Amino acid sequence: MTSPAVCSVLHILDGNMKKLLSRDWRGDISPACIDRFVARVWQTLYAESESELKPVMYDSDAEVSYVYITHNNLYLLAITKSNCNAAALLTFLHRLVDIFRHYFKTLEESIRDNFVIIYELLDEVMDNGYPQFTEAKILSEFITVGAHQLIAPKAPMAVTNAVSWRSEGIRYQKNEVFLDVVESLNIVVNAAGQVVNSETFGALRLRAYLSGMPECKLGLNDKIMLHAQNRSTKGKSVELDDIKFHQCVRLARFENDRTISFIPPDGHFDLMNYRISTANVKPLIWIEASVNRPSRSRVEYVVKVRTHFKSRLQATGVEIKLPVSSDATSPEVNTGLGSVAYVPEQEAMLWKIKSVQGGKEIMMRAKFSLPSVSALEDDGPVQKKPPITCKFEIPYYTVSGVQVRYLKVLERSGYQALPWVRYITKSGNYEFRLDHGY
Amino acid sequence: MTSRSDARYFTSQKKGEVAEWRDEIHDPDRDKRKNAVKKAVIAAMTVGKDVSMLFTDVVNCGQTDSVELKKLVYLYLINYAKTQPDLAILAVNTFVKDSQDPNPLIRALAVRTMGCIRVSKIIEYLCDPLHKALLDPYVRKTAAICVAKLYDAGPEMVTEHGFVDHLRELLDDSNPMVVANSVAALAEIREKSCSPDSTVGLDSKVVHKLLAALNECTEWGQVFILDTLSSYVSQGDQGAERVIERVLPRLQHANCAVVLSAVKVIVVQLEDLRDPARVQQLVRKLAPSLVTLLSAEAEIQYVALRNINLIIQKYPDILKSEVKVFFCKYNDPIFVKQEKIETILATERNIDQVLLEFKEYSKEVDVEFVKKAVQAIGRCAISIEQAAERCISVLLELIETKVNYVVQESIVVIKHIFRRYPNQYEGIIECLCDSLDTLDEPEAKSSMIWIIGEYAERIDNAEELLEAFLDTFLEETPEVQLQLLTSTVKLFLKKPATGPQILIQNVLHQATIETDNPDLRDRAFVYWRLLSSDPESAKDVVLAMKPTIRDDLTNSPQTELLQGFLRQLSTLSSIYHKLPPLFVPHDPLR
Amino acid sequence: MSMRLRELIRAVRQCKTTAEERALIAKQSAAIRNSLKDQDAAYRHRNVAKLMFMHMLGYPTHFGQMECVKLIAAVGFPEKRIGYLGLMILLDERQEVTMLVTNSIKNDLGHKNHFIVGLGLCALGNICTAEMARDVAPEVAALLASKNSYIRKKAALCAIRVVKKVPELAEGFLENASALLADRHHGVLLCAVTLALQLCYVDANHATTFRKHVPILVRILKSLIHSGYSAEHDVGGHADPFLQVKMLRLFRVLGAGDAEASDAMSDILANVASNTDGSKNAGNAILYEAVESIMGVESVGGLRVLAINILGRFLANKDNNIRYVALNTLAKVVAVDTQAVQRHRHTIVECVKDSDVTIRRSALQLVYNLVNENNIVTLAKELLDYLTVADLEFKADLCRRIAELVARFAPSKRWHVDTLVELMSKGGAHVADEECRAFAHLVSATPELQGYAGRALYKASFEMRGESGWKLAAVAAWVVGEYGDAVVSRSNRLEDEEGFVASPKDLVSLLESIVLDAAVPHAVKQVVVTALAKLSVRFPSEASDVKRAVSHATDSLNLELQQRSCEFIKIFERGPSLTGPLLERMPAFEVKSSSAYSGIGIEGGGGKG
Amino acid sequence: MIHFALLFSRQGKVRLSKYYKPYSQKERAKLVKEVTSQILSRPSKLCNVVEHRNLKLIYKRYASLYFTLAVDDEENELIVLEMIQHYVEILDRYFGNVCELDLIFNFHKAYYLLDEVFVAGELQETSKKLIARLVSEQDALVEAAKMGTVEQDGTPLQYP
Repeated sequence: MTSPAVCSVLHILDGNMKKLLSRDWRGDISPACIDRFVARVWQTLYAESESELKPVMYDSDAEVSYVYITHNNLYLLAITKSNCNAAALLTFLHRLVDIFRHYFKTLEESIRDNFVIIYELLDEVMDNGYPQFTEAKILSEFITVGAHQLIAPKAPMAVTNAVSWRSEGIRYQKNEVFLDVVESLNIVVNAAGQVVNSETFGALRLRAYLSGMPECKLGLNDKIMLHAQNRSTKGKSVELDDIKFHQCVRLARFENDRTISFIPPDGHFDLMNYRISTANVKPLIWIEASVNRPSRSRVEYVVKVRTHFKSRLQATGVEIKLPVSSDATSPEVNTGLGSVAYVPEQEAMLWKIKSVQGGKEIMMRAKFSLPSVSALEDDGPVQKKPPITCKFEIPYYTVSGVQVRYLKVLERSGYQALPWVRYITKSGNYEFRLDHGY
Repeated sequence: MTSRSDARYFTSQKKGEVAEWRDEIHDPDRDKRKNAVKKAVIAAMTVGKDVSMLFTDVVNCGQTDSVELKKLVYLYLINYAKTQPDLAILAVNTFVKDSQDPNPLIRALAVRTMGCIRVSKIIEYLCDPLHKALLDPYVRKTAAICVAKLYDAGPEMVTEHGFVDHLRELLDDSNPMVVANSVAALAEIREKSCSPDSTVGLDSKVVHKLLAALNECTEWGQVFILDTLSSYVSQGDQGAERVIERVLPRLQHANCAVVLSAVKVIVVQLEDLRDPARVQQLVRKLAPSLVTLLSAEAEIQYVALRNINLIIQKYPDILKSEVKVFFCKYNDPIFVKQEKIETILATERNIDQVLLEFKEYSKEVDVEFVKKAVQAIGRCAISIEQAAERCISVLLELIETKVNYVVQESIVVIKHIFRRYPNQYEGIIECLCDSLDTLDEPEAKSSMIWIIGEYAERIDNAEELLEAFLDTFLEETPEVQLQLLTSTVKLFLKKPATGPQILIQNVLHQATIETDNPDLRDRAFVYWRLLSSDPESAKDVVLAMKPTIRDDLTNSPQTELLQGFLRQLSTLSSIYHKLPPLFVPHDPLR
Repeated sequence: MSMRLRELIRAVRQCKTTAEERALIAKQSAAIRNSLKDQDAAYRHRNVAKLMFMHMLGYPTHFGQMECVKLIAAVGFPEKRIGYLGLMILLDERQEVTMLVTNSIKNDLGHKNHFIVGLGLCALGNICTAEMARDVAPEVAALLASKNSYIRKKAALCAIRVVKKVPELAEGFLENASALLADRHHGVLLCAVTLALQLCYVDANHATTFRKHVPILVRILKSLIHSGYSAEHDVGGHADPFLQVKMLRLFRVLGAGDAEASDAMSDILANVASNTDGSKNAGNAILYEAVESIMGVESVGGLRVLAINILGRFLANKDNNIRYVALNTLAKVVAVDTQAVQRHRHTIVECVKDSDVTIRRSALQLVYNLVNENNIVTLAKELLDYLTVADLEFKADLCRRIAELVARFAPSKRWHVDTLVELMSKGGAHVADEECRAFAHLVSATPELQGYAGRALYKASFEMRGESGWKLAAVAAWVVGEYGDAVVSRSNRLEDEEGFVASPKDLVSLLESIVLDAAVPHAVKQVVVTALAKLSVRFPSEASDVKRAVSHATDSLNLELQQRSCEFIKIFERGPSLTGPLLERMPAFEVKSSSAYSGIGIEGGGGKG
Repeated sequence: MIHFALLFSRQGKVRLSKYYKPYSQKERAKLVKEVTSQILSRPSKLCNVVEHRNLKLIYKRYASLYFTLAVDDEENELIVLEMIQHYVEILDRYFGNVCELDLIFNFHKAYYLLDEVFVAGELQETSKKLIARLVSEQDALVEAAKMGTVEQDGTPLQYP
């Protein structure tokens, strides 16, 4: 049996593992545990392997579990004694980061500066170790930064309402909904030029500026959806491998008749995420690279890029990152299109192309030297073998062919809302493994 | 201790902070007061400085209409009440007053904080406000949890006041947060109670209520409800079917914890379904959600992978066609990569691609990860007979890299393959013998020694090879010593010539006289007695065929244990692959 | 254009996160690499300074190592000064680049400017390799006789490194080192004494050479103490305590094992020990060294009493540092004068519970040394109680020590057995294999206690499941297997042994449960399988249960476990005619001999059976 | 013998490190981490010695800075404490009321001073006054070389 008591104590540590802040909910964890955790992390950082470092670790001497995430340079560590729900606890920690980010722009420095407000938040988001209320937008309605509160605030209705994500009484002059269909392409290609994995993640991003408590209904060209609603499946329809909805969507309803109905939160949010396998789709941008090492201290690269999409489309903001050795010296480059720069802090050459049409092929050559003295094995940086990565955007296009058929908004006051829809495809994790030749 | 005069070097002035704060706490200016309390709280809670001497000063600040200041005072209280219970009593008045405040936010704050202060004298004052707390939903949801806190401090108080029944009533509450927290509180009480079912039974009526609440509940509430449902034993096929039907839509929830808890409930209920076709159908429905979890944050992926690992042992076909999602990305953290490798199920169809991936991983920099990759190649060989040869050739390539830990791990793995397919691949033994000198890990050494003994008749210089090890016999680990002993015996039985005879005398002497390890000595004496009494039966005993080793090398749990783990999906237990009693300290009601 | 050093330091200080700092350094490193490539000598100085700063922060700087070599080879003092500093910071003896500077350094050792000679000596003293040491040894030895005191002292310390790297070079320094012992310059004398000590460490015979100088050294030390106040070398009212301590140490080395030399220095030792003021740290440093020297040389009893009294005072001191050195020194002294130390036993045992881990560690060490046959029972109890609360890092050592002491001083065999069983229960995984084996030997050598020990272990192991009980389980399995018949027998029950009975079935089922427990390590299961096999002979009635238990392991992935259990199953098939002789009681342990084996025939069989 | 010297701040930032035995960068990083965290976690009243592996760390705190010398078992712990004090007083004399910033921006100067106090892990000179003179003479030599009043190698120019 699972105890819901997830979290006994939460610590926030900085990049050097110094404690910035802690909150103890259950008082059953020895204060020494935090030091034991820190020691454990440091130990693995100097070992040959980091494999002992897991987000969930058991300490058999103290009989506690450490559950933690890292965000930028912060560690958010929860310690528990029970057999708690780890997925819930980790999700909660990530949600906490979202809340902090909603409140403060940059995280690491803000923790100490906003000590009091963070404690107030922690008091509200968790009680007795159970996650409570984690909607950043609603929280910021009654926990505010630095306000002089002469009149004690009241908890907004939303906190205890069935619709916990939206406050009542919202008013807009002009009622509008903007809907972006954003697809990102994840692809891994091995050094032999074979596609190892390719999948596409789609998101329906909504920005809702609607008055009152609007009831919305969304229709897509999803095959099963059309089928369930007895619509003709003529024309284009798509099959999505998996769909996830924002908590505002009525899941039972969707399960019944595939209708996506919801009362949206105010402002922007991801209404729906989906996944499709694109194993059979030709990668939109293809990269080939060869490495040549004429001598111990010389390295030469030849990179070839091809665009595999219709020529009326454009890939914009293309950025190809070619990893090079951390001690590379004075690179020379030569390219047909765009600009290339050596970026030592990323240990890479960055090739930027503002825009490129479909059906093109472009080349880049780079060479550089390495120092005559190489680092001793123990002294030098570990020789990692990073892949070539690529970023780009292709507007007005989706890989999956998903289309929004309608977005209806119904509100008691009966206003007309205007829906706007846009489509775009982007690179996600887009990597080509490289044979570095050492 | 060094003399005080040294303090003059590198000094920066700093004195009497605490005294300063005390003055400020009594300052008429409210902002100053607030700031001073804030500094004291920060010093205590972050730097670990002892500011308990300000206790009375700070607590007196609690009587304020500034919510912010009040919250700070309460924080201070939580921090010190445990070490200074007598002082904590001084705060009771504030608590009692606040628990009757017209503002629900303040009332909830008081109730919440009192529950956190696990000082029995304070707890006594808690029951009364708790009863009164039930008017406002915001306070109610706080009070529900407070019952669990109360139970932790004094279970008898909870029984006395009938709070458990209260909680059960709250399951019908119109407010979803209240329902969620009541579920959580009940679950904890159930967990802690000696006779859970008499206190908080999970009967079909309660289950029905919970299922109904699922649709309206907050995301965390859904997690609490699903986790509670996962321990429900449904009454047969139909009961299970009904639970599954109501839970299935949760798979579409954006919150990964909701999804995984839903998976757990379904997997548990599947046990009660009689129709295998229906089971198959439902299992197929789980697959997409499990795959999508692999695009969540890395830490969640880790939990998902550990869980998928268990699920595929029960339903091996569930992700058969999805092997690619387990291939590693460059930026995956090591803990994710490792689990991915463990989860990749190779089949005859995908073996070539899988092997190519494993080969790629064996070139990474993280030593343990590389070893796992090599082990994974061995797993392929052992589970897919047709692929064994290809696997071996990859392993031989790896041995040629001469990277020490890769070579050693490969030899360990090849030994497994030899055991799985006796007398099939000994052609490669010669290659293996080339790296004999570089072995320094006991497992690799003993694997190589086993290979020499097992195939002694086919290795011309087996005698020479073993002899080289015998020089350092006494410095070896018991694992290597035992293997040397057995392999020398095998060599002698297979080639009873003078050379092996000398070797066997040497090893028996060292193992019986020169060592102090009783186990090794026992082994050697048994061999010695066996060889001297009846060499023919010795052959029969020592060289007999062994049962073939099992298909998988992961030490997969037995069915019963696996079933136990599946009931623990998404909990720590499912991550450690250990049942809770092995890691949860059991202090029955302290 | 490239940043100045100051700007770089400032920029690094402004970085808010490590990632930011890393990026800044990466950019700066790339800029430096570019600048190095241009071979611009004007920036070399600045580049090396920046690299040193980056190196201190832990970033790679290998690409700039050659620049140090170039700077050292330059003519000017400013270049050489930073070049040498860079050499010592960015490189150490492991880099081959170091070899490239040997020639430059050699040249610099002959330079007319003494500061440049000093730079060379300093660098050699800090990072020279054995190869370099050979190359420069004659020059260094010659510089010991330099007219310049600055060069003499540096040469003396440099010689220490040379001798450490290549001990056979020591000979070449002896003469000049001896001459230096009469030097009037404090620094030179300090370095000379240090060198003399090093030469003695390298080869004890060298002490003979230096013993001749004892009278001079005694005179020098005496005049140092009595010459009155000299501001330049005074520390808290003590005349050059650094030099005093070093000289006292040399006395210790020279006096050890030589009555004549010891005699010559006894007055001054007594003088220092009784007249040094112990109110300040510097004074206590001298006293502490004097005590060590008195205990180290062939001194008379009176002097020793004086020394032990000082330690007694130290132990009572409030200053933790003083208590710490007292505990350490008493640990060394205890062998010489047990009685005197025993007097402080109570204080010492208290120190084991001190809040300072350093004190705890030292006190524990001293307690070990303090144990003898008279106090073993009390102290073993104290130590076993301490074991449960001791720092994790202490536990393994503590277990080893307790076992060792118990083996040495146990008043009775039974107490020995009881104590070790308790040790294995409390020590859990911290008990080393050696201790477990030693216990098996003890039982094997004590026939009258074999049944008793087996019952005690059975009980302890039954109560202790889980990871911390595995060591114990293995030992219990071995004893129970080997002496099963004695364990179940009522006839060997000890007088006041509690009435507890284990049947053959109990023994087998305990062992079977271990085989079935997936969490138990293979090494433990191996012992258990053999024990089971033995029990099939000890209790023929249990043969079929044993066979079942052993067969659980026949498809094990673990090589040894599978081999062993399969063999036993085959052996069982042959019946008692084979199992009997094979598994009968094993010969008692013999004293381990280191002599080479002499042709034991296979026929020997070791078991006369 | 001294194996290494380490000067670090309350925040664990290294201000000076000198190794008299070869340690790889990786070992150094590990060592620094272990040593600083071990020492920084000690309450002020405890003794100034901690054992680390087979070395003794002798440390002394001056306001926000910690000076640590790692020595072998043979050394006299109390005199090592005096050595630390000796070096600190030398720093103080050279910089004139030394503060942490002096060490940060003039770390190379701190090393020059250190090299006059210790060589080969052994104490070299016990006179603070002499060390001050020696280092300022060398500083002057550098200045002079820059001004061109001496030969590059330090020989005074011959005036006509």
